[in-house]
Amino acid sequence: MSTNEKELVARSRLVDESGLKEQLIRIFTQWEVLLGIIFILMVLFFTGRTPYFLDWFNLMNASFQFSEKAIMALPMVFIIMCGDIDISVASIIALCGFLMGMVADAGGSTVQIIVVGLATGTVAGLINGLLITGFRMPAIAVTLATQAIYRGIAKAIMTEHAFTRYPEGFGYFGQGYIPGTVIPFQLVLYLVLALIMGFILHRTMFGWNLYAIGNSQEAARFSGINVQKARVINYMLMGFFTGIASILLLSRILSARSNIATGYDMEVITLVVLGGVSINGGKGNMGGVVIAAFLVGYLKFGMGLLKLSSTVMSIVTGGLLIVAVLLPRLLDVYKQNRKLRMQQKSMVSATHGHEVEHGKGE
Amino acid sequence: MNRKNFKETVNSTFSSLLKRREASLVILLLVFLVPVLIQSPNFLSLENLARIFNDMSILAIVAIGQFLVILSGGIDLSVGSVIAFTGMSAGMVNEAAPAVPVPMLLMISAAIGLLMGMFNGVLVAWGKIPPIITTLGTMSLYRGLTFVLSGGTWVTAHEMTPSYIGFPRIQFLGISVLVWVAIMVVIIMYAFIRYTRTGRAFYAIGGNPVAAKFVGVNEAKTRFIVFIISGLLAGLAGGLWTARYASAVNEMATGFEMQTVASCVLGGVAFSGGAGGVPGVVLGALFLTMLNNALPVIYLSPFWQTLVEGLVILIALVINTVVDQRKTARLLAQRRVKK
Amino acid sequence: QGAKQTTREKYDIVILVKSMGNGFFDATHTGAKEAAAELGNVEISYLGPTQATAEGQIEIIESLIAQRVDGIAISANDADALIPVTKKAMAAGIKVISFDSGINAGGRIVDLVPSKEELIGRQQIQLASELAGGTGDIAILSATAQATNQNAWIRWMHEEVKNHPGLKIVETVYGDDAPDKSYRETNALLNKYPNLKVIIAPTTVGVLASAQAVKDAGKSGIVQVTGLGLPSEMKGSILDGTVKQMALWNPIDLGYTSTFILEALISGKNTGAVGDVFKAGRMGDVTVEANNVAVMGTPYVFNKDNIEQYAAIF
Amino acid sequence: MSQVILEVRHLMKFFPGIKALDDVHMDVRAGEIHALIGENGAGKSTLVKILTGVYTPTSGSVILEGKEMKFSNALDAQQAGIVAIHQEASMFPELSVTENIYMGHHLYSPHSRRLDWKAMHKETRKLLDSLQLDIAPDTLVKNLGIAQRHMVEIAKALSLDAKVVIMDEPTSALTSREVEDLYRIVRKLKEEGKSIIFISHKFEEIFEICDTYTVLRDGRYIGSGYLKDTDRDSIIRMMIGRSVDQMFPKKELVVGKPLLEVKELCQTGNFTNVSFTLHEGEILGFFGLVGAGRSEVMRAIFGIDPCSSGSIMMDGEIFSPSSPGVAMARGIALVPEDRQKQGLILAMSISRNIALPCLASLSRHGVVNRKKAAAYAEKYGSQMEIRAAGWHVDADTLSGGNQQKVVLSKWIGTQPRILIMDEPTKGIDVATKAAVHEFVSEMASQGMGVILVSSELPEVLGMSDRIVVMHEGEVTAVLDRADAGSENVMAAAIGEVQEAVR
Ligand SMILES: Nc1ncnc2c1ncn2[C@@H]1O[C@H](COP(=O)(O)OP(=O)(O)OP(=O)(O)O)[C@@H](O)[C@H]1O
Ligand SMILES: Nc1ncnc2c1ncn2[C@@H]1O[C@H](COP(=O)(O)OP(=O)(O)OP(=O)(O)O)[C@@H](O)[C@H]1O
Ligand SMILES: [Mg+2]
Ligand SMILES: [Mg+2]
Repeated sequence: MSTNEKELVARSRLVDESGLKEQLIRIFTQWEVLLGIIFILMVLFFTGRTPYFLDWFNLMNASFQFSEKAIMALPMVFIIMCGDIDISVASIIALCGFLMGMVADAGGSTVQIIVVGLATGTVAGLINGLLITGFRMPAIAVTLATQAIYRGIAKAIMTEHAFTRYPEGFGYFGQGYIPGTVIPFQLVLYLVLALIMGFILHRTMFGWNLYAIGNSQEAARFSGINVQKARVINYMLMGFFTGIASILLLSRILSARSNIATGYDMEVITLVVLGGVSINGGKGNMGGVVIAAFLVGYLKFGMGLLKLSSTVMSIVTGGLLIVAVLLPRLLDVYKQNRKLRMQQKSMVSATHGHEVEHGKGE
Repeated sequence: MNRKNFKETVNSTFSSLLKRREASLVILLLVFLVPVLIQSPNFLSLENLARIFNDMSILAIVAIGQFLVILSGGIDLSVGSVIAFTGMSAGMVNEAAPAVPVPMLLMISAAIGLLMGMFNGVLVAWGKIPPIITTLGTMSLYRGLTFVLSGGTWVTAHEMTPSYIGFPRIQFLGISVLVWVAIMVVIIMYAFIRYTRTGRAFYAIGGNPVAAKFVGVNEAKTRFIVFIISGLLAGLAGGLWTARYASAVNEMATGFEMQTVASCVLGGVAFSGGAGGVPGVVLGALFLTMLNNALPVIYLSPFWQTLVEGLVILIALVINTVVDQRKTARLLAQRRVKK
Repeated sequence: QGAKQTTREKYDIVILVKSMGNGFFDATHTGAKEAAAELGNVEISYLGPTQATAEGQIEIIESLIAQRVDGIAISANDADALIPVTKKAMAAGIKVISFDSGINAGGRIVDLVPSKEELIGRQQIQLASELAGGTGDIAILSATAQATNQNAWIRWMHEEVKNHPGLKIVETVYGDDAPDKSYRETNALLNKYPNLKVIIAPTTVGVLASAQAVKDAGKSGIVQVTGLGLPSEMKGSILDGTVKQMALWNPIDLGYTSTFILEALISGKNTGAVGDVFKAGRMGDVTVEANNVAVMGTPYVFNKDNIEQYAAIF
Repeated sequence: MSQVILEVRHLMKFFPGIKALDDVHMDVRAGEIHALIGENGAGKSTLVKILTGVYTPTSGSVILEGKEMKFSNALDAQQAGIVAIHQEASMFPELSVTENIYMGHHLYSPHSRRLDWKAMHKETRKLLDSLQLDIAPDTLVKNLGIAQRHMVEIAKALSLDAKVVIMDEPTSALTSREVEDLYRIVRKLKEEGKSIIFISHKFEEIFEICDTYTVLRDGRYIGSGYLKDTDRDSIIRMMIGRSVDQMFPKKELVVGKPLLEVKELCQTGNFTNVSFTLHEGEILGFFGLVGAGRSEVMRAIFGIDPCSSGSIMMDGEIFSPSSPGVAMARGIALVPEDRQKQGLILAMSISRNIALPCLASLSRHGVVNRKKAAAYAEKYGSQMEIRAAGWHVDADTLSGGNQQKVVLSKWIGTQPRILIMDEPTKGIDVATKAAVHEFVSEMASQGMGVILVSSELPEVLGMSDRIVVMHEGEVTAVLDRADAGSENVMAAAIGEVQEAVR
């Protein structure tokens, strides 16, 4: 064992030898750091271009635009972490919106509306989860179908109508501020939820198990983890959080239609991926996703301030996604090649030594 | 001895027919046709069939490209945007240079699609970015570029040449050119994946990328080719789309990627990669098109269309999965008994 | 807010449309620019989401609030969903009006409608009645199911059809302002209703696509297509006879008038109260009616004889 | 003496941070069977991957028939005449046997540029026949058993008409009968003048069929020679730098009271009427041919798959393992047979892997105590002497043997009362194997009930207190240590029913 240990030390030294430069590269190839840098650059850019960007009130207000999607991104992290995906979330919003709108229209109280929203979301998520785990069907195919089904229900029953009557005070969730401040209620809610979900992912058994499941469902099962239960819970959480998002959205626009929130699913997935969660599961963290939510949110807001057209925005977000995923990968390749080159260099002398020995042996 | 052999052959031929993934889809399609035909006996009239084939052609072309990507273990979410960009390009070229002959026009749009697929392919194959992320990015990128290209304007029928608009409508042997193009694509792609090494490589990298490497399949190159083909077919479809609908607008084919994915799902293509076939995908596209065509016929309000479509996809999915699992389980049990 | 006055000597007015890349709205932009040139103290921005959603418009309005523009004219994707955010904008001192596709009262100061909804709806049926010779089946191909303006017109079409005992509206379908969907929906209509006489498509994309579908089905002249369409886009179909006549107001005038109204509101010349009269340049006077709605006039009818002339303009 | 056909000179292969191969030499002659020997992680598989063009070497040369080779991919190597049966599963489950054999080098029909499926099926039929395999060429590989899959891999290697055939642990998934078949094939290849590089951790088979050997240690060349000139002990010394004294350190123990009683357990299609009893402090060996259904029985006891009938009792109480969690709560642990797929979370750190099944006891109210978890992992990991660059490295960078050690650590940590080990020494080197055996004895002496499923007869005979033999899903014999010999155990394994002792 002692020789082994020496060998180990030697090997590990080989890795760390290069000092500061290597360390800097390591830090800067970390996803969150990279995102953080992009974020700061973005803030600097917009601050230079428009006086309205670095304005406390504006920055707070801009969060209305992304809180809902950011909230949905939280449980989406869990789902993608497990190697699953959910492309039905926008449709779940439509379904929740429809039922909440109907309850409101029938004179339901705020509490009743909220309960309906959360319950509908959770049930819709549960159905996704049960279909996926029960029949062992791929998540993307199942949620492709439920994407049509959930919105389809809202469409079939609401037809072209909208529900626009809501009780007094319902608008607070999506439009209100924490009393006495300019901080939107939504933003605070998001940060609280992000803390909770981050804690669950990184500090609890459930969260640790998700990493295992994402890497190998079978091995996780053989380790005593109830994989299917965890996945169903994920989908229920997704549904529940989508319920929250739908309450916020409905409260913000006070109008439930069947085509509400179109395209949200892809935006939510983009946030998660941009946040550094591996689409194949098993890798990533919550911090990155939170940064990504702010990054994309303020990027759009800043471009809006510059009156850039939505076209430019879609090019920028699409490009950003690709660049942000490509960049660390290229840096990684560079890093590995450097390491190999250095190893090679350090081995040249040693190899020559060996050769001599062998010459003798043969 | 001989007789036994013969019987075995017949049995195995028959059961291998039943075993095909497409079988359950065909059955589902028949089940679905019953109420439609009761409601409207001439649903399967030649005239209506021609309409259905016309409607499914573009879907089938793009769905086959999508199929190859899914087969190799990926997904292409950018096809809708590629159609928009190439369709817009074709329309604008036609408007600016009416002298350019139609086949040339289609080649231009296919070539542009190929380039866009190439971009996806480079990112996936050598950038090692997972396909779903790459194409999620290029989906909005290409859509944005479409707006830039067109400056936000439309190209409408009277700005295009009659020969271009007329092209997909030309009848040949009672079938429109649009359908002929689709038939050709189907045949070529079927032969391509069945009778070429490259085609088999798609199955290899989708089924087991590590093993593929062991037998010398170049994974990066194969992935690249897959995206090129998907782009090429989407580009071709873009050129046809503009002609068929006689207009090129910036939002064209929004959400079309989901239709192509749905065709593959219906056609029994495995999302894990490495399994599925062209016939299934074509059937899937046919089913989806028939569904859309049949709903008005059975007097279902258009508001119900999304719901019914979703339900059918779900049912097909469940049937596909359950049949497949049963089959595997039965084979395993049989094997053990035989031993 | 004080800083604003010093940095900007021109009023910052935004034309916010349903979605980018729509010829109709591009024409309103042209009109707005024309008005800006006449007024001299106005700067126009032209914005819209990539897809016609209320959420997309809300996002844009939020950023407009943040930069304290002076006025916004909106063609709304949803009559209600925009109200909270436009209220917020108005509370921040921004003058908000809607045009073309309105926001419900409370969410804007004035709603500028190209023509009375009732007029438009009734006119569509009258056009159809002429084309059908007074009897036959009519189908409607609308834009999205949520479109405020289209839905209002369709309600009036159903009213008007009661005055034409020979006519019957058999179905309303939605092409979502997408050419391919509109085309297929038309096909389905042709297939389902063999006795169909007229298709009314009160949206440019719809009327274009259904004209093409009718042509392709070889039913030009058997099934008539009419509706509301931009002359420049419809020229082809009108000249070849698939669409004998259709109507529209001038979107240039719409953008032009909107700009004048906003300028008057911002500078305090007008308040937008009921009975208020806006001076709108070459368009003359526009009066605010009940519900703070300002009306421009009857849609103009286009046919073979006048299409060339207007196609060159919008 | 025949001429050297394949030479390896000064071969180096670096992975970031790891020297997998460091100046390796090897000479393989025509018509010989050359054993490549080394501990887990010595670099054998890496060498194979370089020889077959899967990896490119950092430096050094591969010389085939006097010509220096530069393979850019596996196809190049195949065409040059080097083929391999790799250690990892390398099949395409959704494709047919024919296609698995011909993937990468499909046959074209002579006159056109399309693939000739008829010819390929025909050739496949021939190959399968020559291997006496009764499989239809169009069977999908996912419907084949492990052993059959292996035979198909062999058929694939044969189809290429290679000069050098490399077999990386080909026997680790086979049992006696298939191994005999394999020997037959290997010898036949040898007679045809082909060279075979044979990698194995089983000395019996190395000495039985190989002629020459090369030993690697830590990626370095240690020595080579003729097997007839050497013996097991000296090879072991070359491999690990010391000798291994005792292979089966079985402790004689008093067997305690019954712990686990399985009665008439059935699972449709997999096994029927399996009954046995496991006592405290007992090592119960399970022997059988591949496909005998041992793994299925173990999976059922651990709650992975449901049973159709029968009963399981623990401590005299009926116990129904509805999920692994339930089984674990009762003190059952399973070291599964496929460590890569079932045993480990490959992309997770060693320490997290070890802590995984025990997270519940390492957390309060579901919140993990991270310090405790790290300490825990280190404790059990160092007990098994895992060799790695650190506890934080991912399990997939470890060699097979070290991976197995991680799996073992992971399960000792749960302090089970019943430890089920399914092929725990499959593919691991002698030193580790001895360590595992040592460990098994130690566990049993502490009163744990151990079930040792193994396809290696000496291991089962050497380690077990009693041996359960299975054949085609049924128990054909239960033998006491004293009564068990290789003949009667083998006889039971191939289906000759013996009187059950207990
Ligand atoms: N792709 C890789 N990346 C990094 N390290 C690797 C890689 N493949 C192998 N290694 C390392 O190279 C060394 C040699 O591994 P190799 O698989 O060749 O061992 P082996 O002799 O085949 O062992 P075993 O008998 O367990 O199969 C090990 O330390 C292993 O961790
Ligand atoms: N027909 C089959 N199809 C697919 N996999 C099979 C089949 N038969 C056996 N297997 C797999 O092969 C492996 C060995 O088979 P099984 O578990 O039945 O036998 P065993 O007696 O436990 O053999 P081993 O010695 O490998 O443990 C298992 O992983 C099993 O899942
Ligand atoms: Mg190995
Ligand atoms: Mg087994």
